[in-house]
Amino acid sequence: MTKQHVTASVNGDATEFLCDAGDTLLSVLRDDLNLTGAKEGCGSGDCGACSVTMNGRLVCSCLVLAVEAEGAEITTIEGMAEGEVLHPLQRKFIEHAALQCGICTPGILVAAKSLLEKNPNPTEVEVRYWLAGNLCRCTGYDKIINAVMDAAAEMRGA
Amino acid sequence: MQYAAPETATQAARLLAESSGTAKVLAGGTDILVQMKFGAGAPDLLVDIKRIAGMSDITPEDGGYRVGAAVSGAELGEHKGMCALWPGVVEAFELIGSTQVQGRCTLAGNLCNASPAADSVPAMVAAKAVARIVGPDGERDCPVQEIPISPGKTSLGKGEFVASIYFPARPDNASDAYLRFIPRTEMDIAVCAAGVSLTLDADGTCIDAQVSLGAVAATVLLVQDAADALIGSKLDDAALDALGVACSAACNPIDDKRGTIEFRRDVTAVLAKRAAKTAQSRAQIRAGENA
Amino acid sequence: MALDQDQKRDFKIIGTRPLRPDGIDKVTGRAQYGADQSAPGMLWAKMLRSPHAHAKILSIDTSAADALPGVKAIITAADFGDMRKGEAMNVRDHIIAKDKALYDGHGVAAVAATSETVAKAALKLIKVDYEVLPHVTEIQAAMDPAAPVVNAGFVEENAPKGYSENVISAYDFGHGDLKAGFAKADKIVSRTLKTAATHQGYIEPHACLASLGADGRGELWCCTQGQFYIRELCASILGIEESQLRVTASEIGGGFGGKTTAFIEPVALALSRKAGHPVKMVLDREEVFKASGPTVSSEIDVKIGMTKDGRITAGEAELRYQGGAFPNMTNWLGAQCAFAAYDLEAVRANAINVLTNRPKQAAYRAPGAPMAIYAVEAVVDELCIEFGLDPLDVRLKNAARKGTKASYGPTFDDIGLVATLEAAKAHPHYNTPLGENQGRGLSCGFWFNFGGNTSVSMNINFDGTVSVTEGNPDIGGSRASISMMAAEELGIPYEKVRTIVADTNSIGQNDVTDGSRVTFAVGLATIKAARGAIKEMCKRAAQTWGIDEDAVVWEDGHAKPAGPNAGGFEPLSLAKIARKSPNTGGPISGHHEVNAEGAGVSFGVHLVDVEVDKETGFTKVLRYTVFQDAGKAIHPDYVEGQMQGGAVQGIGWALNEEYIYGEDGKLQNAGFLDYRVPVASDLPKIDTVILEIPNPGHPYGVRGVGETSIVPPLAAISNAVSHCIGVRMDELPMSPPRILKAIKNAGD
Amino acid sequence: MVKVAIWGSLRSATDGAAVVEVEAKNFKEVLDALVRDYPGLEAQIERGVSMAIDGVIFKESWFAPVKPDSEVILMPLMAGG
Repeated sequence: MTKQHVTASVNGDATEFLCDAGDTLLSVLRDDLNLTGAKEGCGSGDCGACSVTMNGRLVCSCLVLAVEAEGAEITTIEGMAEGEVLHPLQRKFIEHAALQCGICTPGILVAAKSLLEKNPNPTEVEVRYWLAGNLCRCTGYDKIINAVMDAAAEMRGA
Repeated sequence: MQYAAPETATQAARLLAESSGTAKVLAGGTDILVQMKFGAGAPDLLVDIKRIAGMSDITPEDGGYRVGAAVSGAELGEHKGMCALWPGVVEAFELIGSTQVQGRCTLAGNLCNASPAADSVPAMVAAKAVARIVGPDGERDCPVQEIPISPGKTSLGKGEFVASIYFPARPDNASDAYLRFIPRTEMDIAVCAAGVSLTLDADGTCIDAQVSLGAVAATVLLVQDAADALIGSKLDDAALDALGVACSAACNPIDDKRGTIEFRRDVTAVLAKRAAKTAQSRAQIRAGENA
Repeated sequence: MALDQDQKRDFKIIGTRPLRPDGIDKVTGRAQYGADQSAPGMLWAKMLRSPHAHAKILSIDTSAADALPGVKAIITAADFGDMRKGEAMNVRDHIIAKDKALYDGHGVAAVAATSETVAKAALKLIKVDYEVLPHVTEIQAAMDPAAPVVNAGFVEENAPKGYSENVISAYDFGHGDLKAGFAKADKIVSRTLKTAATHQGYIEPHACLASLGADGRGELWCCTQGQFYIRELCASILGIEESQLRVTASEIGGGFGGKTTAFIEPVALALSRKAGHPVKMVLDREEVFKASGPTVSSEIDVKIGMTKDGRITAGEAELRYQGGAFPNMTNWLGAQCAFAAYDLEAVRANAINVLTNRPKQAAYRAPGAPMAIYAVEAVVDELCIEFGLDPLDVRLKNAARKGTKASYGPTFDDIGLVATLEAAKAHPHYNTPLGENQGRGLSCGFWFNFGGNTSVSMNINFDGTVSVTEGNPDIGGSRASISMMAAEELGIPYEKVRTIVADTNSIGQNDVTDGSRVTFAVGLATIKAARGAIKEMCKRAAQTWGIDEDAVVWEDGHAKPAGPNAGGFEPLSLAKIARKSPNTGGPISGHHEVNAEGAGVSFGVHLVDVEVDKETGFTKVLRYTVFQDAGKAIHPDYVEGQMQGGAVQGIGWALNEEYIYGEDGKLQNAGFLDYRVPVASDLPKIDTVILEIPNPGHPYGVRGVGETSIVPPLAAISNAVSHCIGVRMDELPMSPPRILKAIKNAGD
Repeated sequence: MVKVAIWGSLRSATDGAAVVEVEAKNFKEVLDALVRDYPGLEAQIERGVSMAIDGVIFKESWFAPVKPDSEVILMPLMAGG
């Protein structure tokens, strides 16, 4: 089996890796680049735990082949905080107790950040629909929605 | 599995044609990667068409739009022209999967996956959309409706792939709508679905209509009796009832884990009626805006 | 010991909402879950699974797979030795099929290879010769005397006669004269209600990293609700000594009862031992659905008699639960819970346990209770409608309270049901008018809550901070709650305490994180450990001052002379005592070991408004309020979180979640696409009202809160839908085809 | 003597009695006495039983005290999720 060579930007860093043609971006992130923040909850695009952005678009990294990342800009949960300064969404998730087990949290944060970049002032309903592809089994979503709304308000300077 | 990312459509067609094993086209990958993991396994060759010029473009053409085979749901939803001209197609496409899936899924992929429950296909069929197919022998155009022939199977020949889908121009007082039924609010496969595209005359009478149904037969149905029920009417209750009866009669559904035959027959009629009303109201608004 | 003699009611930290200690790790992706660790030289394990629901395994040929480059070990059931009958043997036999495959997805062989790809390729090379047997996946079919026998040898001496060998036991509870009770009723309603099997649906699939040497020494990293129980199971199944196997619980990505037992760990350890390498094993989602531990499906006959003024005169239920191919305790727990919310003179509930060709059920949040209480609460609701009575008034009239002889036997001490019902009645939600096509429903809920074996140790560090070591995985913020209780008792700031979850060799034995026991039992042990440390610190202060130990008291984090007679010494803070501890006798610590009893039961009431689209059968949940007795809410955010999360799991159970088996005995919906858990856009806000009726068995009054919240949604939503459409729904989930059919049938 | 309540499906071992009296001062002595006086209960006691004593459920604590006037209820082994 011949490995494919891929060059991509991951969280702003130029990154090279070798992969099999059938490897998913998720498996390369986790097993080769040691970025284990993205989780495999389903492997079929139904749970959102592996959410990352690719060239600015929110995607499930389990539904992207690693070879497709050639030349792409990938951002993961590990790229969200700046050094020791948390992103407002991260801070609000802790403040609002928007996580219990936390396994869905990285994916939800990546998805929520993507929403607020596109729509800084979403309604609660818009947040719920945007995040419909991110399953959380612990919280009933209530505190997650509160945290996203509060972070959005803070980021707008409201 | 071999992976190839050719830069021209001709190369892609040649790779597909010359492959001795199973060869598949990769656009958004939202179906094929799931099949690779949980279904049939990996094909021998995967041809990624996203590096071919034009595949991610939405181009005005003769008053309509040509949508490249790699345009994602998110991109189409951000296109003001398509949203104004074919809102039913855009809403059908945007119903597929999550926000994450929208970042990747494509109309061409939804079409060529040939699922009877594909959301965008009934809307495209009602829109009389035409697929441009590239193959080893060059290009050809084919009505979208003729591409899926049975669950998982298409009419595409060896080496052929859909490169773009054309949505034609339409009069100002015309519009479309798509509705599907799912048990949750998101993330499900359609249990049944209806797309309605119609054109009104100046006094609001329906003069042209297409009604398509999804997930109630092996392929998407285009129901002439249902269209006839609308044509000549102002979508009064009698016309809508006739539409519902025609849709239920046209269904040939199955019982499965997602729904029953009876449920699909009944709810398809409900959806068709609701979609027709939405299409009518959109056409009226659009006519008003363009007047 | 049930009554804590030193109850504390005046709190500084308890009841506040500090930030959780694992917050930053979990929002940055740094937290390490089951699949997130790797080891040098690590192999990947995959399992070959039966495609048949029931089949004799005639032979397994692994030679071609063995020959595949990169394959390092292959095991089958033959690699495990003989063992004593009991739960560990059942766990093993559920993981890997012995003589026959008992369900679709039953493990048959496992491979460890240098990559996941090679391991998967090897599975395809293993040849299994099956003789397919007739299968049975549904309760009625399995009970039929002519049914194929799923798994022989489990019939108990009290099993009901006249059925197949799949009917293995009966457990009945109750008291009073049913006949006399029903004779007093103005109306009796009898009904059979059904619920589908559901799955806990934790987002993290089972995962572990195992390393076991030929000398029987091993390390296991895994996502589990109980590292000690995993150690016990693995040691027993592999024939190694518990002391030699260190099990470390990873961060856990949800459990809800489903991670209280083993599904992969013994296999990974066996492969590691055979291959001589560490082995990582991670299930995919399809395997999780097919081969972990969903809950039971049920059929429940309920008969309730009521007078026209709303007094329940008698209640009777027969519960038939199937929980797969092995025995379970869910059935009797269900029978005990069915009527727990009511003060009844005559009551009986009998649980029948039925084996089927499905995976072995595991606990799921208040196991057995949701379906039993659903059935009872639906029939009570029907009687309320019959007599035109307010459903909350009827429940208040019949509510269990202090002194009630519970339907499962004991007499209740202080319980919060009446207060919870009264809170619901006074809430604006109950009094808001409904719109067209809308219905309102309510239900009571109950769970016992458990205590159990618990061990906590606490170090007073030289710098004046405190380290707490406990042994229960933190499944919903418990490290925060435990730190809060330690800080409260010691009188120091919350930030000065750090609580960690230790591996099996670093702390005494702890039961599984189950039965909503952690905040209660670990909290209790933490408080007692702190009291031990305080006693020592008072002693050090007394020695420092040269006064009697009895003359020192502990207040606000300081040792103080007990009174003017003790002497005029400056109080010594915890930090000062700690700093001088090398001079005063060495390190100071506290610890407590207990098999904690006295867990207080918890009642809840849920109120829900729904809207049904009568043309499609689609149900939208419009408004939802949870009322629950928490005893004392340590960290209210996480109490609310338990109430909200349980409610939403119950909503899923009521409306859409179900295991669907085909005629071929295969699971049809082994993925999140068609096993439909609620998504964010399906739901309204879940409002919460916490009641605090202290548990007399805990120093701060804590009751477990994790489980009760999944119990009421089933009936609350069923009742709401039934009111809305004017037809009694009697089967869950109330998927749109079922609702539409009920509407149509009523119209015909 | 202590009165011990026996659940329904076990009463075949107690000649139908819902309550039996045994001489015992704690959880373990209750079980020992039950096995001695009603051998038909042994199979279930081996599988596991818990006991509610004066309203408090004891899962397995042998030395939980039982008074002559205690309310004692035999229960199947209790565990949760």
